[in-house]
Amino acid sequence: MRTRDRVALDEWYAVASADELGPAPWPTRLLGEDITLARTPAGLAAHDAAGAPLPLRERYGLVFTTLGAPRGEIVEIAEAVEPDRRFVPCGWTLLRASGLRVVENFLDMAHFPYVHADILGAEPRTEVAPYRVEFRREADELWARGCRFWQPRAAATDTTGTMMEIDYRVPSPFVVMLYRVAPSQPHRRDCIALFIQPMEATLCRAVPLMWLADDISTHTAMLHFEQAIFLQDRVIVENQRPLALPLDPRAEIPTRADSSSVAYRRWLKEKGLRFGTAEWTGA
Amino acid sequence: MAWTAVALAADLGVGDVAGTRIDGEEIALWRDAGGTPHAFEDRCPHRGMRLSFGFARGDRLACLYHGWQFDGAGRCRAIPAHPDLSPPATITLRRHRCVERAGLLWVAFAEAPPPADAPAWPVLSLFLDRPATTREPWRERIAGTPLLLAPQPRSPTQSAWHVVALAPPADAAALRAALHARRRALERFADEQPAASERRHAMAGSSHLRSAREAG
Amino acid sequence: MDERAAFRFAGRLVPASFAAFARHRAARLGLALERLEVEEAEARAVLRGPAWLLEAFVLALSLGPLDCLVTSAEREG
Amino acid sequence: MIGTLHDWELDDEAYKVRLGLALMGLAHARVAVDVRPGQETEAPAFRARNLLARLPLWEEPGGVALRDPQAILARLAWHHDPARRFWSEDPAQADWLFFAARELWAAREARQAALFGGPADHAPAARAALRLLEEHMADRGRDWLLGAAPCIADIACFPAFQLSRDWGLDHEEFPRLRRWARRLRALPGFLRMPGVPDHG
Repeated sequence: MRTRDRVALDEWYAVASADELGPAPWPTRLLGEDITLARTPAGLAAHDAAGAPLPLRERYGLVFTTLGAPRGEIVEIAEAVEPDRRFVPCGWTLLRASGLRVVENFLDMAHFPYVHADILGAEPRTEVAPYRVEFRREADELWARGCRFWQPRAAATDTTGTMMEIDYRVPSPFVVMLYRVAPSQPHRRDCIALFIQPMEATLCRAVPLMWLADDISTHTAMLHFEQAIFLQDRVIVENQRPLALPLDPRAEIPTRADSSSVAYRRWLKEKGLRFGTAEWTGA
Repeated sequence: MAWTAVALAADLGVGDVAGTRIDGEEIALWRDAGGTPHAFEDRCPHRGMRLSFGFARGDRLACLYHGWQFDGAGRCRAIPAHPDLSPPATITLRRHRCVERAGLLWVAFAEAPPPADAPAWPVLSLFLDRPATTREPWRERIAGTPLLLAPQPRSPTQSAWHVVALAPPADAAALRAALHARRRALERFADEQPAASERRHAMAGSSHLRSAREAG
Repeated sequence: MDERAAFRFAGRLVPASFAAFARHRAARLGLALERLEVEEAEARAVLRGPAWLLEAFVLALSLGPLDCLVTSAEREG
Repeated sequence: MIGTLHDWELDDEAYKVRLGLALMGLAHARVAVDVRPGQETEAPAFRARNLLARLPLWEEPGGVALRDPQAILARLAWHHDPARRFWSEDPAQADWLFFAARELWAAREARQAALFGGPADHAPAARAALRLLEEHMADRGRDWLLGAAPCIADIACFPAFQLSRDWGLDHEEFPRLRRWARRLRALPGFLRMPGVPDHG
């Protein structure tokens, strides 16, 4: 059943890759409701469970829709129009987890030496240096700036290790991005975005898209690097208790390294979002 | 019965970490470098990750997510994101009582006199897709061998029997075959009950697989 | 190395639940809660303990219990 | 360089071969294949080399090309590893290789569906097969599938168990498999993949 959470409804969601849609009806699920997409001679079309047409947008090779009335637009990604960027869409993966847990995990650095051992982090260099959290009220975005972490192999091109500098950006509750110094072109920043399709409160699909400054790696090397990282994260978010994201901090113990996690939950709480939180009661 | 058997002692080696459940309560079992078994709430107090996915480091259990380390008393001893700081004694997790008796590992949520000890030879654990019908261990002679069978209610629909021999088994192969046959017979019987929901629960994660199917 | 710090929280607070959470969190982190005053629009707390745990305290309180919305959490001294 | 493995780090079938190569310490080349989202295994160029349109694919300079991971493991263990350390003389090795290929295929299907969506629910069949494997290990009372030493049957059966949490099956019910998997992870040269930690 479609959620009644107005805040969740009034957002745009990526629900498919544009190139996987054909004339055959393509069923999927969004916020508890069955929806169907198709590419007809007249163009893309979608309808909800009751047969009512849904609005559609195509961007970044993805198809977006909404079950509500979004006030905002789909996030603008400046790197997407830079002609020399390597664009790497990484494919969709299902996760038996709240999409909010997936966003929170993407924002997290302290797990690198354990979950992505010898790739994005390694013992004993486990320290998370202080970073800045910014609520950008005008754009209604959340940022974590000036993040630094020691990474033994930050990207497909990296073989020596580096003190990586990262900025994180959360443009909407189910979209999260990062900008990091491109290991093979240190004057530029790679851009990685994760679009999440919340299907149920604790079931989602997600697709990472990358716009990289990398003249060296093959497309498949960049793709496989990110896919392996994402699967390592999937093990975590499918096994947190509760599966949904608690907005109440009583059951957990955040420390300074968790500032972005706390800020994200605070931002969701302020918005009044409930779908996918531990406090969500099902309506 | 305040104590519940959760494993054969021989099935949890030094440095092993394993998940189990008593009445649906998730528990992380692990054995430290000194050989002492421990039972923790299967949830890291930091960000809720299941500790049964973690790893033992000497006399501590480390969480897979951020490497937080807990000693046998359940006290947090290291937070790797802040390597120079020492966690206060107040950061602890929920720990259950855990003892090794009669070749079995036992867990209790409340204070109770420990279960009786006896010389025992490990046989096997049987995992059943049916509820536990008793919480009391019982003795039985199967294939000529005197046995102690200790039930574990795991969930409303699943249980386990942890079986040890109280004398060296006369015919170990026949004994195991008889136990497996017993399990199959019991599950067949359970299948004849109007228990579609039971089988659904029996397969952890099947609901998300169904939803996945709907996702196309 | 313990220090003493005063914090001010502003927002829409339910005094009873905010105070209960503050006490709970101070105990969890092993901090001495020397003073706590909670009203509907702001709260003040004075604590003693290691700096990084004071920081963890203010972080948890900046999210607050579910029925409170904290808009700012600052150290005053 | 004895051959080339067409590979994807996330593929559990290709992982059997990767793991075998690593444990036997055999130098080889790798070609990374964009299975998702690129669907390169469906493309004519790949199909011409493997009619089944899936990974793994193993090619040797002399023209040998194999596509079944069990068949590739047998080739590596018998033909390429001079010491034949992972080849068992026990005829049951073949039985367990077929078990990995047939009974445990359901685990691969269950994982694919859990990761990427899919039409069939293979989880019950996969669990049933893993319960049989647990029963075998409990009855055997030994360290490895066929006795005192690991062989390619152990390698072939390992991913289905180790990766079962990817499709929602915990390891709670499989104490003997858990210990067996830990022994396997401790072998020199062991290679992890996402979902397979090498610690503990």
